[in-house]
Amino acid sequence: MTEFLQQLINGISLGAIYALIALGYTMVYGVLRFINFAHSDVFMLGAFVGYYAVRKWGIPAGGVAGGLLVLCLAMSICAIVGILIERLAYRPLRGRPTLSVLITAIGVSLLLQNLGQFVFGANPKAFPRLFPEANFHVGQLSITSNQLLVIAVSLLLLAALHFIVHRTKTGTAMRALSFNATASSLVGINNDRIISFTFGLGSALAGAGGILYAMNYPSIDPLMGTMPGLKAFVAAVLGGVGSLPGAALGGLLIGLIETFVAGTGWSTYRDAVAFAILILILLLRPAGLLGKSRSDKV
Amino acid sequence: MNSTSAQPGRLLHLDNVTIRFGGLTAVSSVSASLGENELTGLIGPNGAGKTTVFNMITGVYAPTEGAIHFENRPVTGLKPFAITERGIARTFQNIRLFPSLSVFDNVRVAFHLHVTQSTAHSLTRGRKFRAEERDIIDQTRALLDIFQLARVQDEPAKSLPYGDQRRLEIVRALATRPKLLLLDEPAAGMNPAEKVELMKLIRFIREKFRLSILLVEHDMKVVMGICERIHVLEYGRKIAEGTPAEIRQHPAVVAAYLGKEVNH
Amino acid sequence: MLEIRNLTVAYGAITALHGISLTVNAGEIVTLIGGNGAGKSTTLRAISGLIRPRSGQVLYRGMDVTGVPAHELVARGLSHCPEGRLVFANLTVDENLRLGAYLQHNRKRVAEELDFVLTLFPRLKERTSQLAGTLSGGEQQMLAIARALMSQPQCLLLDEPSLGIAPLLVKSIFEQIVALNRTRGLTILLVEQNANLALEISHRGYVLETGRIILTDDAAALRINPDVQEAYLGGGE
Amino acid sequence: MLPRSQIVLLISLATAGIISAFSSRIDDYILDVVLGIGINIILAVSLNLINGFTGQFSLGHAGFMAVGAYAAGTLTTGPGKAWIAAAGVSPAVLFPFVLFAGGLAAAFVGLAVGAPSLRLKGDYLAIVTLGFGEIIKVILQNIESLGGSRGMVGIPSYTTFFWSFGAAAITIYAAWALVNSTLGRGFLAVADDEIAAEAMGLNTTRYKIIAFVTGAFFAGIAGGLYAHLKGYISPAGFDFNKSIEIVVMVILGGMGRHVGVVIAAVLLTVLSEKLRDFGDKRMIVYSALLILLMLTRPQGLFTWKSARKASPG
Repeated sequence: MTEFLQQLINGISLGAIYALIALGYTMVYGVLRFINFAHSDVFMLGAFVGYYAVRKWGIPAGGVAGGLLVLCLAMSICAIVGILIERLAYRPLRGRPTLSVLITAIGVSLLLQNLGQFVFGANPKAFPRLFPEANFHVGQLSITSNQLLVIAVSLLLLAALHFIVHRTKTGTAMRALSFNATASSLVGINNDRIISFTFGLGSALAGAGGILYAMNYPSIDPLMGTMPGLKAFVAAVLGGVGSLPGAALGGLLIGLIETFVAGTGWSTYRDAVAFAILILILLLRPAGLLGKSRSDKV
Repeated sequence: MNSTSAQPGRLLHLDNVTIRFGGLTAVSSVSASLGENELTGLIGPNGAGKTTVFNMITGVYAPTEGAIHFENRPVTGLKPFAITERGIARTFQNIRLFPSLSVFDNVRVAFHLHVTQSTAHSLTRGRKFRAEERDIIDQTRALLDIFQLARVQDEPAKSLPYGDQRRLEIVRALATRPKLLLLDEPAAGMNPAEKVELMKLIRFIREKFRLSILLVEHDMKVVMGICERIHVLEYGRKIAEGTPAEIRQHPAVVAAYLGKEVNH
Repeated sequence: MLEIRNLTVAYGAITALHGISLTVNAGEIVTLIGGNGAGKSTTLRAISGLIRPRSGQVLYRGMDVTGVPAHELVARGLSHCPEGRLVFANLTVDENLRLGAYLQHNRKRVAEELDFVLTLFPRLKERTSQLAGTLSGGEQQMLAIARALMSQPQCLLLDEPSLGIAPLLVKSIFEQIVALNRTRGLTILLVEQNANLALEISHRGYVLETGRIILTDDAAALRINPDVQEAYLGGGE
Repeated sequence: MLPRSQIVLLISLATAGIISAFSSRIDDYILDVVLGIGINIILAVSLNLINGFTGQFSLGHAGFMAVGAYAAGTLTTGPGKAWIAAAGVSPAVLFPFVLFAGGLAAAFVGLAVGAPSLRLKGDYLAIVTLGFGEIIKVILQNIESLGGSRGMVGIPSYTTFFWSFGAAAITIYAAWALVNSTLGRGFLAVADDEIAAEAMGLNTTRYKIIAFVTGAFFAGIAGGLYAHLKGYISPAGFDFNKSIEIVVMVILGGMGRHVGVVIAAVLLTVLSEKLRDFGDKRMIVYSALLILLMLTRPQGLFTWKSARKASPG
C-alpha cells in the first residue's frame, strides 16, 4: 500500500509536468491544426534559462523569491521564443499543406536541439537548486518539497490558463478561432495576433514545465526535451487533441502509467509504453478521451 | 430489412432510408426506386438532404435505418469502393478530380476495375500484361476522343477550365463502366448555353452507354428538361414523386420548392 | 457606400468572377440573384476580404479596400454574415454575440447593443447561456445575423439568410432585415436563393450568371422581367 | 523481347558487376561513402513509394531498416551462422538470400504496423509511425541475445559495390514498375484525393498497405546491406534522426519523383560527408537548410514536368 501511494505521488508529480507541456501542443493544434514538433525544445530551453539565470546571470537561488523569479524569467523567454518561431517559420507557410508545416516544425526542432548543443554544450549539466528543499515523511511515505511544488505550481498555472481561456476576451477569441478561422475574422478578430498569443501562452507553460522537470531530474542537456515532449504529445492525443481539460487529464494519466510501469519489472520498456498507448488510442478512439471527432466533408 | 422488399426489375431501391447525425435527422425514411436506363432527378431546396441521400447510395455514409438494394442485392453499408465495383459511379458537387494526375491518367486509373492482371504483374511486365495495358490505353484514348478531351490529355487535371473539369469527372466515372451514374449538381456554375450542352451530353451518355442516371440538381430547367421521373425532398423527407409535368403542378412542391411567397 | 469595379476572382485554374462591377448606395437593400455556382458568395467573400481578387477594385465609402483583411473591414463598419451559419458552435449564444462586438471596448455600448439585438430576435434571449451548436437551424441563422449586427455595421453583407430554414422563420428574419434598413439606415447587400422573397424587400437587384452580371434593374422591374421569372423565380407555370 | 525497362535494369546490374570487379582499386574511404550512397538510394526510393507516390506520411522508415539489419545480421553473425556453416556453401554466395530474408522480416513488421495505422491520416499517421519506429528501437535495446543497447558486432563485410548498387537498381525498377501501370496509377490517385479514389472503386486501404509493405521490404534490404557494410549495428543508429534524414531526401527530390529522389539521395549523402568538416555545426546547417527548403521550395528542388505520361513498357 505504501509502495502504491508512493508511486501515486511520484506519478502525479510527473504527470503534472506532462500536462503543462501537453497543453501547449493542444492549444497550437486547436488554432492551427498541426503538431508543433519544436514545442519539446522550447521545454528544454526553459530548463536552460533556469540554469543560466542562476549560474551565469547571478539571480540568487535557493529562496522562494529567487526561485519564482527564475520561473517567471523562463516562462517569459520561452513565450518570446515561441512567438518568434511562429512568426518566422510557421506564418509564411499559412495555408500550405499540413505536411510542409510538419516538416518545417521538425526542422525547427532539430535546429533548436543542435543550436543548443553548440551554445550550451552537449554534455549534461547539473541543474541548480532553485527553491528551499525539504523531505517530508508520512509513515513510510517520502515526499519531497519539489514534488509538492511541482503539483502546486502546475495547479496554479492550470487555473490561470482556465481563467484566460474562459473568462477573458482574448481567450474567447482563441476558442472562436479554433472553431472556425473564417468566422473569427468576420467578427473582427485578428487571427494572426491570436495565434501569436496562443504560441506565447503554450510556450510559457512549456518553459515552466522545463523548470519543474529539471528540479526533479536535475541533469539537463539539449536533447532532454525529446522524450518528455513525445510523451506530452501522447498525453494530448490521449485526452483528445484540442481539448484543454483533456490535455491535463492525459498528462496525469501518462505520468501515472509510466511511473507504475517503471515500478514493475518492465522498466526498460518505460519509453515504449507511451507509444503503445498512443497507438491504441488512435486506433480505438482517435478523438481521445475528451475530444470530439471531426469528419471529412464530401 | 429483408431482401424481398426490393422490387424485381428495379435497378436501385431505397427502402425507408434514415440517417441521423448526432441528434439531427438529416434524411427521414425516404423510399425511392430507379429503373434500368431511366433518367431520374432528385430535387429540393438547399439543405433538403439531396447530397446526403447521394452519399448514402455511394457508401460515404451508412444509413442509420433502412436498406438500399442495387440489382436486388443489398448494398447498405458497403464501402464506397465496393459500391463502385457493383456498378454505381458518381461525380461530386465540388469537382473532385485527381488534380496532379494528367487528364489521361484520371481516366486510365478508373479502368482499374476491369484489369485482370494483378499488381505483381506490373513488376514482371510479361507479354499479357503489356497487351492489356496497351488495350486500356487505347480505350482511354477512345473515351477521351468521344468527349473532346484528347487534345488536353497530357495536361494535369487541375489546369483545365471549369467546364472541362466537370466533363472529365463524368468521363472518369464512365470509365468504371457503371450501370448507374450519379451526377451531383452537374449544372452548377454553368451559363444557359453550357446548360443546354450539358443536357445534350447527359442524354447522349444515357443512349451511348445504356445506363441509368440519377441527377441531383438545383436548376429546375435542367431537371424538368431531361428527367423522366423526379423525386422531391424537403427537410429530409420525400414530399413528392412523379413526371416533370406532375411535379410542376404538385401543390406541396410549389409551396416548398418554389417558395410560398409566389404571387403573381 | 460600396462599389466594385471590374472584380475578377479565380480559384486555381477556375475563374469564378469575370470582371464584375456593381454599386450599393447608402441606405439601400440590393440583392444579388443567380443560380448555384454563379459566383454570388464569391462576390461577398471578395468584398469582405476573405479572398483576394485577381484584379479589380473594391471601394468602400470612397476608399479602396481591395485586399484589406476581413477583420480590419469589420472595424470600418463593413460586416459580412457568411453562408452556412458559421456560428461558434462551441461557444454559448452570449459569447457568440459578445464576440460580434469584439472590437468595441466600451462595455456600456456592448451591453446596449446586446439589448438591441435580443429585442430584435427575442428567441435568442431565452437561450443566451446555451451552446450555439445546440440551437435549431433557424435560431443559428438569427444568431449569425445578430452577431454580425453587434459590430454596429453601416454596411451588411448577408449571404443566404433563408438557407434550410422553415418558411415562417424566414419571414420573420426578413422582416427584421427590412426593419434594420428602415430604422437604422443600414445598407445591405443580400445574396439569396429565394429570389422572389429577396426582391420583395430590395430596392435594386443584380443578376449574376457564371461569374458575370447579365442584368440589373429596380427590384420591382426584375420581378416582372420574363427572363428572370423563368430562370430564378420558378415561373413558367 | 523484354520490355525496355527490364533491359535498362539488366544493363544497370551488369555495369554494377563490372565496376564491382574493379572496386579494390578505389580508395577505402571513398568506397565506403559510395556504397553508402547506394544504400541511401534504396531507402529514399522505397520511402518515396509511401510518402511521395501514395501520400502517406511515414516517420518510421529507420525502424524497418533496423529490422532488416538485425534479421540479416543474425543470419550471418548470430545463431544463423551455424546453419550457414552447415549448408556448406560460401556465405558470400548466400548473401542475397540473407538480404532477402532481412527484407521479408521488415515487410512482415511493415504489415503489422501498417494494417492498423494506415487508417489514420496526415500528421497522426506520422506520429504513429514515429512511435512504432521508437518501439522497434526499444525492443531491440531489450533483446540481450542481439546485443541489447550495445549493438551487434563482428558482422562480416559482404556488402560490395555490386550488391549495394544492384539492389538500388532493383529498387528503382520496382518502384517505377509498380506505379507505371493502370493499377499503379491508383497509388497516385490515393495521394491526390482519397475520397475520389474510393469513388472510382479503388480500395485505398489495400493500396496504402501494398505501398507500405513494399517500402518496408526495401528498407529491410537496405538495413541488411548497411549491417554488412559497417560490420556493427546498434539500435541507436536507427533512431528518429535517421528517419528524418530519409524523409528529407524524399522531400528534396520532390515527393513522387523517381529521378529527383535518387539525385537527392546522392547529394545528401555527399553533403552529409562534406558537412563533417563543420563538426558540431553540421546538424545546425542541415536543419537550417531543411527549414529554408520548406519555406522557399516545398515542392522539392528537382521538379520539372507536372504531368506524367503513359507508357505500357
